[in-house]
Amino acid sequence: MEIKKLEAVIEAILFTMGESVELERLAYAIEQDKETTKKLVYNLIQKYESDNRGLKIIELDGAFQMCTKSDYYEYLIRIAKEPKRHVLTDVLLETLSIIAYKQPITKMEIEKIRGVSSDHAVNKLIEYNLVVELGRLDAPGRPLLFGTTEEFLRSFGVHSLEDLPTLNSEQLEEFKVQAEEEIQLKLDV
Amino acid sequence: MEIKKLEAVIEAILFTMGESVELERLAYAIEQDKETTKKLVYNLIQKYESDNRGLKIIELDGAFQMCTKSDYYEYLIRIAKEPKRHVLTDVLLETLSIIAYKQPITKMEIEKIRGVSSDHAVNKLIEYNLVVELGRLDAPGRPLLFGTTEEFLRSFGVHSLEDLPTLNSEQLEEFKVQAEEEIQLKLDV
Amino acid sequence: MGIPVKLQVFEGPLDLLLHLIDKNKVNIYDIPIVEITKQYLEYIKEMQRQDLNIMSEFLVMAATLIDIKSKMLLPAEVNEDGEEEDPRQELVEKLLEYKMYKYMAFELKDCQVGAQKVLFKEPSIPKEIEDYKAPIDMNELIGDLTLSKLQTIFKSIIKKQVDKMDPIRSKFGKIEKEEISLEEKMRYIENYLKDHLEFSFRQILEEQCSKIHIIVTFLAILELMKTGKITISQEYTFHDIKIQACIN
Repeated sequence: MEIKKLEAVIEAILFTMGESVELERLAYAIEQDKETTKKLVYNLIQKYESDNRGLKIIELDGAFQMCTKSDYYEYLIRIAKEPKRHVLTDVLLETLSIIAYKQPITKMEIEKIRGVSSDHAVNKLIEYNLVVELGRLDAPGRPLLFGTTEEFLRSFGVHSLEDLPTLNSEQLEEFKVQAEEEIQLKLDV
Repeated sequence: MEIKKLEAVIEAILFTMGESVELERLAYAIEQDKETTKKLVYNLIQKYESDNRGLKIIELDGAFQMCTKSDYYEYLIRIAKEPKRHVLTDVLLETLSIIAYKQPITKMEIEKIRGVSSDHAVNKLIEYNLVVELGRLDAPGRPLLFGTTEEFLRSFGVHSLEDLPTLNSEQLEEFKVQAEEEIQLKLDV
Repeated sequence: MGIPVKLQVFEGPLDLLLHLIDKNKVNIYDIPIVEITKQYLEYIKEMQRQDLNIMSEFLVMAATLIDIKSKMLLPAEVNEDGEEEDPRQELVEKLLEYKMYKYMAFELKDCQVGAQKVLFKEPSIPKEIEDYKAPIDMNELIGDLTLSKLQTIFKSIIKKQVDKMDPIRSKFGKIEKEEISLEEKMRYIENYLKDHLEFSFRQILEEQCSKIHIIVTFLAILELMKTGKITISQEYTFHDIKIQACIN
């Protein structure tokens, strides 16, 4: 089958499924190996990007999904129904950020960082399908381990965990500088 | 707004709505008159046609809908029939064991034992035909009761639930003694 | 420094501490522990004590702060490298880590705002395709799982549950909250003295029904002795202790 046609098949599949489709499944459908399929999808993503299209294809941890470009949201929302979204309180966001950056993580570790019990927050995040239990830690008590879901990637517009805003010690350094500046400010006043 | 952009908006609208959208509504969304909108949609239809795309836009009595080209139907069937590898993860095994030995059991009881919400695991086990809804408990909220299926019994070569090796109260006593000994050990150290 | 009348709600002790550090515009690496501890304690005094679980978390931090405060008064401890140890070090690290995740939560929120402008599409899978359910290969699914394995898993879960219960307390069968005040016990001993002008320590302990009663009885006797209501005497070590009312 020629490339153009393979791309058309991928487009049709992603449109019909609506949800994310793993690379393996796409490869199986078009009867190509994973490498080739990946190249084809990336090619398609590129085309969508450059062609002034209203749609795009996003990657979510090795799966692909079709969606609208955010630029046109204002127009879409005039007639499209606003999707239901969970409002994340500061507590939930804070807990989620700890889980996102330290996964797989136990509840106890989360509580150690937050200084408060986090049962409720973790359960809410599970209910919202942003967090999922990954299994148990091979340690005394075999505590549950938690991590983020594909829905998390989708809701926050990142295509893999590596794509999360970076968390580094430089950030901490910056806090330090800020603190010092504040002190300086106080001294100057 | 330039024409290219207007076309992109129409594309995004038809995609996200899924169903057919009347010309009036499209015109309203892109803030153009009906004549202009119609021209834009026809233009888009033309592009889809010539571009070897997997999708097309069809006109239905003054409304427009995006759908896949019928040529690709066989691939959709292929992806649907793709054999999936099912695995029993630790989370599923744990949940299954609780349901097997404590059935009939409500989701809440499972969650109490596991210490985490277990919706996903229970649903997966139902999908795998290992667990089934047995009815509702005659208690406030009338929660669903779950138990194992015949398929489960067959797979494990047991004839009836009575054949399941039971965990008797003596064993529970034993666990308690063990736990106490561990505590004692800790105190002695 | 006064605490605002309308109490702000904090997620936890670290959150409150960060707020105080922020409000006082002090350096997180050089927390004026005396002042911050004072403000912290003032705050939790005003806190509603409805939720004991939350309250206890705030109290643990209060204890930590007081501990650091007292350590700051002592000569600094020196570690293996000969450097002076700052008693605040551990707390600072905790605060920084917490602050970093709070900051990342903020960043994530930004990502979310952008991502929310993207719309998806409901699946439009033709019915005959949707209705097709791939058969589940039970043999493959079950693999080498056996009933006895399943039972082992179940046992380990139940064992974990038993572990979670406090075996010492659960031995009592029923947990009854017992409150014995020192005042009550003192009154009891004074009444006891009216009937018996002289009695043995062992005798009164034998009349107590639980450990906590024994402890409070002992404290009550010490208190009565201090206030001069009773005198005690013992002939020799380990001999029974005699308790007599003081006759003024």
